Amino acid sequence: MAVLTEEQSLLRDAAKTWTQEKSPVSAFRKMRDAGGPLGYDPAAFAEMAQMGWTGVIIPEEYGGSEFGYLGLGLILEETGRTLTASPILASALAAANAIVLGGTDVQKQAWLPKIASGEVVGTLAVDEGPHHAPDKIAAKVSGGKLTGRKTFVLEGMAANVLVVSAQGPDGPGLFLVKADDPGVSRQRLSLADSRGAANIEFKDAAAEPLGGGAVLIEKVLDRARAGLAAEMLGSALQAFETTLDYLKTRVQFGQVIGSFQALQHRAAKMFTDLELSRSCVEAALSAIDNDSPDVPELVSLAKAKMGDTLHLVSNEMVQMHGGIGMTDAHDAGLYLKRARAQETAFGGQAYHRDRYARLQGY
Amino acid sequence: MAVLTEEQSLLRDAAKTWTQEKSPVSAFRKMRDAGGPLGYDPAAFAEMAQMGWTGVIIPEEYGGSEFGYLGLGLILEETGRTLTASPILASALAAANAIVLGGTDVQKQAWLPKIASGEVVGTLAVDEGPHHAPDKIAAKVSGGKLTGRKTFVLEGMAANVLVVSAQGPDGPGLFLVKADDPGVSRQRLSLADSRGAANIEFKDAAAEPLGGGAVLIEKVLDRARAGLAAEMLGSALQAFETTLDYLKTRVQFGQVIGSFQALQHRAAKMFTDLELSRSCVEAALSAIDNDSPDVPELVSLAKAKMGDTLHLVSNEMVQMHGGIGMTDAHDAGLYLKRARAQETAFGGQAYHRDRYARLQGY
Amino acid sequence: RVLAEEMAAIGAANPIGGMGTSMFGPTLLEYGSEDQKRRHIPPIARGEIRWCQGFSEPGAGSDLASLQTKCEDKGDHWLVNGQKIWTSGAQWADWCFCLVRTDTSKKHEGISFLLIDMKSPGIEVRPIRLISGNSPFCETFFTDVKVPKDNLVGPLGGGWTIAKRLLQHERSGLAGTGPMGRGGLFGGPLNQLAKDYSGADEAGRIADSDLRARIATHEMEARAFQLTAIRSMVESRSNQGPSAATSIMKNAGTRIAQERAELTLEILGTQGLGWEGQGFNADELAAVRGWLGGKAFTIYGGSAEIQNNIISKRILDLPDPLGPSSN
Amino acid sequence: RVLAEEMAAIGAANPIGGMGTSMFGPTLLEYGSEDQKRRHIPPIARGEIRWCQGFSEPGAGSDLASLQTKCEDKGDHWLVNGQKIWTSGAQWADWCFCLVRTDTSKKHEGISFLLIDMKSPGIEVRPIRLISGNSPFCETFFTDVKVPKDNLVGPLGGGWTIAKRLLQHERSGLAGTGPMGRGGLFGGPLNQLAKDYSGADEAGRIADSDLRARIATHEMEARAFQLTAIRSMVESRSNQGPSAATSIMKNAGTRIAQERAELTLEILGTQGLGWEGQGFNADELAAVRGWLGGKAFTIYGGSAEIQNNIISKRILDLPDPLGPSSN
Repeated sequence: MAVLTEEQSLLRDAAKTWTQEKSPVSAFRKMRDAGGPLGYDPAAFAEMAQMGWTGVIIPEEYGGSEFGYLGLGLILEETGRTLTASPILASALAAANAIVLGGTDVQKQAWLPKIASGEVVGTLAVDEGPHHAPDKIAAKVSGGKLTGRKTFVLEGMAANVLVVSAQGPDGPGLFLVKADDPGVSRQRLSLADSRGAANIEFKDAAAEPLGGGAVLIEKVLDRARAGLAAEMLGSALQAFETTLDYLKTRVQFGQVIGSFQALQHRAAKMFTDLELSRSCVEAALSAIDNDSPDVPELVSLAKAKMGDTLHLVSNEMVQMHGGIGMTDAHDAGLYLKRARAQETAFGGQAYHRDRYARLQGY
Repeated sequence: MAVLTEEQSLLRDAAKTWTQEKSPVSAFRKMRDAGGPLGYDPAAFAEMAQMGWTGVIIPEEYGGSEFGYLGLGLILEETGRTLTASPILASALAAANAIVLGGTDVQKQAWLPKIASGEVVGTLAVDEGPHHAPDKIAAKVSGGKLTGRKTFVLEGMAANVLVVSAQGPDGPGLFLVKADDPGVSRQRLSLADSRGAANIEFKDAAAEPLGGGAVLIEKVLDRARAGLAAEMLGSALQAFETTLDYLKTRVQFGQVIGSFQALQHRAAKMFTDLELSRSCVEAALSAIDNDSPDVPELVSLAKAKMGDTLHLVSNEMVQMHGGIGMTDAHDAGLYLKRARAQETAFGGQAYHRDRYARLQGY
Repeated sequence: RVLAEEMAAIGAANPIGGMGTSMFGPTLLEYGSEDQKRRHIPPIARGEIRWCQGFSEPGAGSDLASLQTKCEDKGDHWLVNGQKIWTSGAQWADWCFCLVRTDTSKKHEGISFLLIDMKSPGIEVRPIRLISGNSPFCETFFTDVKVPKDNLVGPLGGGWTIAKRLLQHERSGLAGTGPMGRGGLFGGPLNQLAKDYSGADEAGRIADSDLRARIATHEMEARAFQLTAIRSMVESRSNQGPSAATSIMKNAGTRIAQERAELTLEILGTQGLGWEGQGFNADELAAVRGWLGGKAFTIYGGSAEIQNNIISKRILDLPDPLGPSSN
Repeated sequence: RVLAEEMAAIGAANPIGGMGTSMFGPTLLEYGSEDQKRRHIPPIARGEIRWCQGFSEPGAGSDLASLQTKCEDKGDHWLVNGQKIWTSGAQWADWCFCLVRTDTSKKHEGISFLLIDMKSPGIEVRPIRLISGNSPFCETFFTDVKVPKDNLVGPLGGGWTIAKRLLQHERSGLAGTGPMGRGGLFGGPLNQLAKDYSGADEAGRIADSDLRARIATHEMEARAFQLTAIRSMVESRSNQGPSAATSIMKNAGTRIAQERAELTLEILGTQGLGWEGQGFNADELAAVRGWLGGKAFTIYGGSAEIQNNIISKRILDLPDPLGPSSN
């Protein structure tokens, strides 16, 4: 992994310790089986907020630590490892970043401290159909009122404030909408990965514009994608390591199955893809921290490569575990279901391959 | 392989015996090293003609045996196995078929008996650039004179008669041009696979139309593609079997390398792809014999699937042979070089995937 | 070793299609005593009695012959202790045909074939919930279960042979079918689905050109598989003997079915991430469940790895690695 | 066994980059006698003397330690008989550093490291023509070649250790480079080449959308590799110790380079099928030769299979199969 500063190392160690001890996969399973409406454990989220994880990319003057995306990526990698469910990505990264980049000082004062403290959950609502297409926006704001429909909004049921893309008087842009506005109606989605999401209908809901127009939409999305890629890296690494452990202990035909060369070479391929993926994820996060001009292409690279790797590793996790991997009692199914949701959110591999090619001019 | 009639079995056995005894890979190598201008051995071709291989799809009244495409496929599979070079595909299949389907009785009388006897070599000239694009034709016939340029014409130096696609007075179609016409100038190409081909320039060359227009172009091409796919099947099978033999004899680390499971599973994959490919090739040839409406899609399926399989097998042949496979003295390089030429001719895998999708309406 | 792997294929074969249980009748006809046949065949023929198959164990999956369920000779009865897994429909079964260990000193020859009444005291059945949310299989626990002496099928220690024969029945039953049908949830070709969910360009092509190329590749692979199924059947019927093509059907068919399920999910986009309830239609939810359930295709019924071993050893004649003596 | 495989990597390493010979100097400095150093190091430093490496043999490729070239102690000289292969540039070399067998009763400890003057009587060199048409390597035959006793480097039977050390020098020399550069023949990105040879649509995209998707996949993979090379270097320089990323560089880099060569050929279409002469430009012909020559990337320098074994055993700590005792 990247060479870390001392602060980053401490942050990562803290995240690792907390997730392994307080939020192992069994905690996610428990939350799932309890079937709560939010798709995460609010008490656990409160602990995360207390540790400052919800303020990592928020400026200090608004209650954050302004620690950067590589720092937040370290946290997301660890939560991804244990499938820890929380609104960090939607709220503390995506919504917070939209307000940091596009908000007026009043808007920042109104929302950022509360997002940083975990008191408020925000989210980003951009898509209107089954496929990620942030430049196809039918939702419309006119006279300060938003009308339209957004699909698959992460943490859509939990959110108090929604950052919504819409056609405004000056073209497309992002708008702030309070979730308790009477013009907002939400349909809770029950997902295979047991996480929280909603389809949301807006009918003349009060909407405040953020500055930055269409450029802001892509900027915020790129930061969300990079954060998600970091989470995916953690999930893929854990899926791989759990599988590797199984290969070293499961005995068939008088040998541990990890001694079979065909499985060894498939493990080597996964390891290779994980190493290549890590480089992409870290490069994307660093580019964001450096406000480098190649953020878009590095983010699409990271999301696509990480998606391919997670796809492979999640399938191999089930296959290499054999029958036991097919049972709900085993973790393999949890990683598999989560993987497809992670791959799909904010654009799948095909979307980002196409975007990468477009950005390179072909 | 397909269930054969007794005549077909006899034909295949004869082809197998002759190629193995009279035209093994070493014969191809000798021809290559001699560096003759034609890219095949005329004496060997004369023997093939004598056995009737040049008349398999020509009606009996014009000196052929009218044995069908599945029959000709059996011969091409065997010549493909030993990389036997000959103008059978270009002349006895493609050019002959164009005249059979589109020629007047006078044209048939003039050319088919001589093609069937091997006295005349014909070929098909359709492409004008580096990529197969039979519907992009700039060559033009007006007042019975052809002007234009055709690239990568198989057996272009050996051919006595050229079947050329061009824009005629009634739209695109095929035309017969004699190779010794003063308006024809040929540039011999020296190819990696040591086979014969030419770029041909036409300047007011006398051209006789064949009937059938644009439909005939695709019909003739589909038959040529299917025949080429049969040849590719033979090449891929032999490349695989030669490799399999090596896996069973080469010892490293005290074991034959074929006992390493990672190599075993790669061999199993190749075998699987070969079986799937054979089904496609035989289905395409049978569909042609039955004049079935799904010829175009089955041909594109066969050419694409066979191309993918041959690509894999030819690469694995070199890789699994290790250092010795890199030497010119070994046959692996010959199969590898031939494979790419076979894949490319009459449309590569991407071309035929796209065509298959178009034929299916998507 | 190849035999061991073939047997492995049996152990897990039943969970998918229930082929194991439907092939039990012919096997009993061949190996059962007159008394066993008289008692069991008529209700099987009439479909009155449900059987389940007790082969696999937690420690004996692909390597079925390492099974440990103990069967002791107590003079007037057998005493069975152990645990079976992947017993399909054990929660509804009346009888179970079981592989049990009657001799711990020999691996294959220590296995016997036993019929057990599921109403016997000491049997506990726990359904296994799968990742798809279904529970078609059970764990079955045997604690001091008494079984009448004449419920042994064939000779003592002859269970492996019988199970192997059952596999052959199963193979012939499977020929030409394969899991293709089970993989496809939206019945039609994927291309129409793709146009419905991600649109078409002005020329009528799927708008996402990357997806289009992969759909074409997949549809062509599926067509190649169908053509091979036909060829294999025709060749087997003719006098050419068993077709080599048959050996690839399981792996190729299951791979293609799984690819299809993955492509379907990708086409559905976020509509392919639902579990239940609002916001998803029945076909979309079925696609997700089918995708998950279909991950079993390459595990049960002889895993993809075992199938590759069989192809490389039996068809390609590649040698075993030097190692422990083969079974 | 892993050691054996690492050594295998050496045996074949030199044919590609000539790294073996350039790493000979440091190795001789470490293991050579004072006399050997005095004699050989100055001309090496001045670049006056060309060395070739005699490691691989026809029967000893990946399994280098099975080499058979016999070296007998004849009292006042060594007598060498045998055959080496892949001796790079042997036709121009003045000296050869060789692994020879001085004891047939031990595998690794029976190997010694010997310096041989290529002008000695009994040496015959035959260039090996490769599939690319080039002949950078030779077969070298030794028939009753007399070698002075003091040309032995290090102790008798210590050749394996020295060769292993040479590998380490080589590794450090290779770090961060890799074969990427050698794979690319048309210097720029593939996308411009594709537009040149197969056209662009009105939006400026490569017209062949299937090819475009595969080019994007490839360019992204190559970018991931470059980022990994940088990361690996940064990590190795910092105090984190050797980076795990280093272990994947050879396989990933060579795979990507070969993919690039194949894509280049596909882009060139029929212009990518030429061997020489008219009708093809120099870049097109170089692409074909480079494609063929590049097939060696995954064979020499530790084959892709050996690299996978090393990753799975050393990095992932997966066990050897039960089998013959490891080396």
